[in-house]
Amino acid sequence: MPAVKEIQEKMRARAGELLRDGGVSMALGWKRGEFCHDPEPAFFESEAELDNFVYDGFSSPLLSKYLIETIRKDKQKGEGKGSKFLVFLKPCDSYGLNLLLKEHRVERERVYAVGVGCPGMLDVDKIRAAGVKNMRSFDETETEVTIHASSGDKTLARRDILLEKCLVCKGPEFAVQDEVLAPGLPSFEGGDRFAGVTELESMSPEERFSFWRNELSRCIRCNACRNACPVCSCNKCVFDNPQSGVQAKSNADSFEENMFHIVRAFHVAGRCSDCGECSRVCPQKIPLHLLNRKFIKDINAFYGAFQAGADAEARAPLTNYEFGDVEPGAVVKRGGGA
Amino acid sequence: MQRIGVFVCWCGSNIAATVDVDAVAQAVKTEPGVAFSTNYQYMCSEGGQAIIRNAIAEHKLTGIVVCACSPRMHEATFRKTAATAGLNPYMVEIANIREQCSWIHKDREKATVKAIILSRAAVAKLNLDSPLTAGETPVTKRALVIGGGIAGIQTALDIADAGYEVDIVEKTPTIGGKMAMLDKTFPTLDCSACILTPKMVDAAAHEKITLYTYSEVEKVSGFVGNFTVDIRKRARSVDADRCTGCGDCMEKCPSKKSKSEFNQGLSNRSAIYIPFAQAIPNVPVIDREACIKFQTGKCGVCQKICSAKAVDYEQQDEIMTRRYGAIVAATGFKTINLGRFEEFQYAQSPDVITSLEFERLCNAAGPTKGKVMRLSNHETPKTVVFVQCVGSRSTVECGKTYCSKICCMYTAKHAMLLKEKYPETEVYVFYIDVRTPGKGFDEFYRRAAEEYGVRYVKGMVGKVAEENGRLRVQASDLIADKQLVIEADMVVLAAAIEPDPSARNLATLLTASMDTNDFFTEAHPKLRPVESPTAGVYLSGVCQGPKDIPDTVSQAGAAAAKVIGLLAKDKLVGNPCVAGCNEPLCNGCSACELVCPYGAITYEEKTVMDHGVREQRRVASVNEALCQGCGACTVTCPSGAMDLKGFTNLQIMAEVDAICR
Amino acid sequence: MPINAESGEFKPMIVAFCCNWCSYAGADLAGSSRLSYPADVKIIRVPCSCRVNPLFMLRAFQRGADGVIMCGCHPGDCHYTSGNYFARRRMALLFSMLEYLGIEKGRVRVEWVSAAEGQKFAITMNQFAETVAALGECKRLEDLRCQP
Amino acid sequence: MRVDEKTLAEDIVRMSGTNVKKCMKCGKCSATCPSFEDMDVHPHSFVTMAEEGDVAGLLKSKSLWKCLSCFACVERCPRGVEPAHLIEAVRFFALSPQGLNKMKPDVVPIFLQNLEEKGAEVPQQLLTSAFRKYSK
Repeated sequence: MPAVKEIQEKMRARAGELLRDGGVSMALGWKRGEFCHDPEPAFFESEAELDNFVYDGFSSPLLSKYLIETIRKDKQKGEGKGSKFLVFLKPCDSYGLNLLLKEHRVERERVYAVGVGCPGMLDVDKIRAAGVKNMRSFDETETEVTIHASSGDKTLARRDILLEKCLVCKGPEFAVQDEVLAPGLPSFEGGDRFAGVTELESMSPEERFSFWRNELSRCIRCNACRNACPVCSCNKCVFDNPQSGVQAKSNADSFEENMFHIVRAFHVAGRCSDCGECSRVCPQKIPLHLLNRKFIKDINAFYGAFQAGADAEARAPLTNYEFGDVEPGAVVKRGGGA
Repeated sequence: MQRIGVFVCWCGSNIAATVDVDAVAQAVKTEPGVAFSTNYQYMCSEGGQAIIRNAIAEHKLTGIVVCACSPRMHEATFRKTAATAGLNPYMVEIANIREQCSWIHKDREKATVKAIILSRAAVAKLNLDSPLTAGETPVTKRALVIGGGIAGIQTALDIADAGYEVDIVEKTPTIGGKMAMLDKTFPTLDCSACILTPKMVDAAAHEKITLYTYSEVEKVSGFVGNFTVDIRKRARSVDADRCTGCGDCMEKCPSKKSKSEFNQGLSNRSAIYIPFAQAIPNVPVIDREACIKFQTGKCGVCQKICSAKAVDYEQQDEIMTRRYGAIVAATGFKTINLGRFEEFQYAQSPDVITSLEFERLCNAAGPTKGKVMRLSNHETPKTVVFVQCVGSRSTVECGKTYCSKICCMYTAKHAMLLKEKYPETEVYVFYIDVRTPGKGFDEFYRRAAEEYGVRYVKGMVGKVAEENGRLRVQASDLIADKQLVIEADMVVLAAAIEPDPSARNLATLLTASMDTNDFFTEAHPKLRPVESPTAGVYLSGVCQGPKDIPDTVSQAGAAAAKVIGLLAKDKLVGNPCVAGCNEPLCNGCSACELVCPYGAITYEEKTVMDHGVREQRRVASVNEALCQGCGACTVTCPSGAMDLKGFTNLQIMAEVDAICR
Repeated sequence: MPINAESGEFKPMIVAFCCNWCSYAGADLAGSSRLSYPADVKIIRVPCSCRVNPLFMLRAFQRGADGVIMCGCHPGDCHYTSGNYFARRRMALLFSMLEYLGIEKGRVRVEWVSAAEGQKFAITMNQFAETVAALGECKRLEDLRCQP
Repeated sequence: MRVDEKTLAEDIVRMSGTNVKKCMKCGKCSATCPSFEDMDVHPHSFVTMAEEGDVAGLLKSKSLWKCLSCFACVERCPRGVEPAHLIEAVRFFALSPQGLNKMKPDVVPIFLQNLEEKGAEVPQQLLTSAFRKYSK
């Protein structure tokens, strides 16, 4: 079982190979960010640039969405027509890419998808909560993470500091890939991803209302959730479009509580792969995934289990129907998908 | 900014008694865009319309709101009024203050307030209206008829007689269909061939009709007025242009063991064959499955014998692409498989036959030259039992829930024909109900019973068993409350009919809907019985539901009339309230394409200008001739690129806002 | 909606989206049969229930509606063959979500009303208005900026 | 006995699991019945009587005990009315007030003996089906 550092080196080497003579004109990966715990998506156009390449427990950001703009710009330049772009995918990232392929946002033939095993992504907030201050660097294995910080060194069990999405991991399989590096890493699947939704459902309407009011009223409309989301990829968002009738660019009054997040969740209903990026990137720590998962839970309960992005063919639940579908009235009566 | 005129109708006292019409007219005066408002006793009357026309001219109105009865009543009237005054007819909105206000509310104050709100909503919507023009598409003046039975032939003849080109595609080697197999026809007992074959000849000879026999429709694209169809012309292995129809090849063909489809398997035919003497075209076809040359490579007798050099073993299937304005489905029927009705012994005893087989036995050109005989020993039957409703009106799995409609009458016919040929025969008909609605039908059935002495027994046959070379028929006589046991020589089963199996695939190609029994669905069961819900697709004959010949011919004519009505137009004017794609906003995600019930949305690579940047993008494109304006796409579209003219997102939201103000 | 100043009686504001082919005709039939229902109900005509964007419903609440109802052709009877099926899924999910967000049950409803069901239309509207009136003003989705 | 015949008839029909309204009076049940000649009320009439609520007629009919439960009528009925199931249900209602609905194994040999001695008075098929049903 290769250590995470070894996987990083393998990826760097493979990206180099492909850039050199594999017909790939650019590689999409992660490079070191401002801190050791915030690697950022990056383009690598030459082998030399790959020195900055990073793959570790914080390589959470989804990369596939950047393909849309990359390919668009490439087309505009009119050069390198047909050239491919390498994108690295963790298993759960592959669902997002599949969605982009399915919705024709990205052309399959322009992508070279390299799947990489994932050791489980880390949650910096959980590390901080464990008493770590000013994290400078870290060493990781599949089971433990040792943090070097101004507050001293600290070794934590990996499971304890995983992102929420990794505790309910979809498993080590790739929904789409051209080749796989370092497969077969153990995943942390098995958690009940609907536990949070169920808990809310069991509350009284008043409790639910005040819960969401409290959460959503913190929204500052930074649009991080929208920007991170692999399916929120409209050329122009309805909230930015004066012609849509619902334009609202900044937070004022109660629009975020009443419209923005409901509409956004509805827009991605049936398309959300439950990647959890919206909640992870939210600077206000709003549990946005609880909105999306409510839809997922309902869809599974009403129309049969569905995993968006599992394949590039199946009809999404909202572009499909059956004669015997549940009536909206019955849904309300029985209290949603509970 | 619009200049809107608001016209509040009293509808006599219908509105004015409950709604203060003057207050409504005054209240809307201050609404944005409103330049003029008035009220009048009857807006729909000539006087009312004159007020509207004058106001449009005098106040230079750009749109009008009529506060009156339901738009379902007079929207069209006021659109015409607007058009005569030079306004675009779609710059008209109706506030329904009668059905949805004055008629249901008693409190004058509440009703007036509601009428004002409804009028405001209409004004708010009109403020966002823009002139709409219906799209036009040209019509290809050629029709395709699928199926060459009496339904298809009649439809084709009627269309062709009106001067339009028609192609008939028939999957068997000849036209004629089931009617060609029949002996006599009810209720007149004239010979089926005598009335059908002239029509077949007419169809073949008609300068406007082209026949494609032994052919099938393989692909259909396009839409009303502009269908493109791929027809597979299967290889006959005989050159139709050279063949003289002499029949020498059939005579010399050494493979003579194939069951004749035309004779319901009651006789054999050669591998190279013409289905029947009057077949059109009178050109043989080689059944490659049965042909020794095709199976073993050793034979070639027919090619050697053919003086016209017409036999061509190398012939290939040919795909032809043709364009049509209208398509008529006339795929007909078949009888259901009776193998699973074990109680009737159909599969076990040769003397238990279907009515269609009986039809062939009766026919002078049939396998027995018209002699009705037991197939087990070729003797003339002394006692014949007819069983009605075999598989019809049945909820069991191998049956059909519907009434097959034709069996009562043809059974009476069979009983009569039998009695006519062999007066000594004892004939029983077991029925559940005798259904004879039709001109001269009941008289016909009564003749069978009264003049010919056919014994009609109310009750079903429960069991047929072979016993000592005869058939023991156990049945009930419900009127006498007796169980009858009849020693019969022949049992004739009136098998239920079902749509031809090819209809299912055709329905998919045409995107025409079917019911649970695979009959094509009509656009409206009473008012549009010969049209499919898919525009430009029409239905003729049994493919729409069980029918006898008179009904089929009437329906064939009706379908032809609809086709002629379509082909007579040079252009089709569509519904202007159709969906449209705002291309710079379109993501190309295909969601709208998936929910469109009409296949009106396709995706294409287009050059799109977005913020001054020109680029190639995959964008949705709406075919306005196909779009019916339901709006499913508009809600599915995540980016709001799809919008519906006449019911735009902004318009509906403006109405919401006006109501909730 | 504001409480009637004189009587103190609460008059709910109700928006009804009706498809043109079945439910709007059903509403017309209710009218021509003189079957009354509260004047609080205001109908917006749409071609098909599938034209009703969940956004429109939220918009109505945002602007102060107390209840929103959508009526369409019965499943299987859609003029456009499949529109109401898509609408049904959208509304089922939206309603469940609204409840999840703590919006009171009963403020939203879907009812299939045919062109022949004038009586059903009137009964439905009476019931719905009663339910919404009992719930009182809807404040949870209201946007104060949208108030005059 | 219950006084209310209509309720009883409804109970019988419900218990039989048949829908007598589906009957289209074709008589195929009677046509196919091997015991027809021994019956006073024939299978199709049985269905009509049940539909009309004539419980007394059903209960005192000879046919009730002549039905072999061979299920030919069930098999052949084009509408899925299943007259034999109806007869079974009526039998149950005839037997239950008499406390005879629990058939015991020891009575079977007696019937069989009778069968040998007196010929086919009680058809064996009936015995088997009765035993299966009433020993529950």
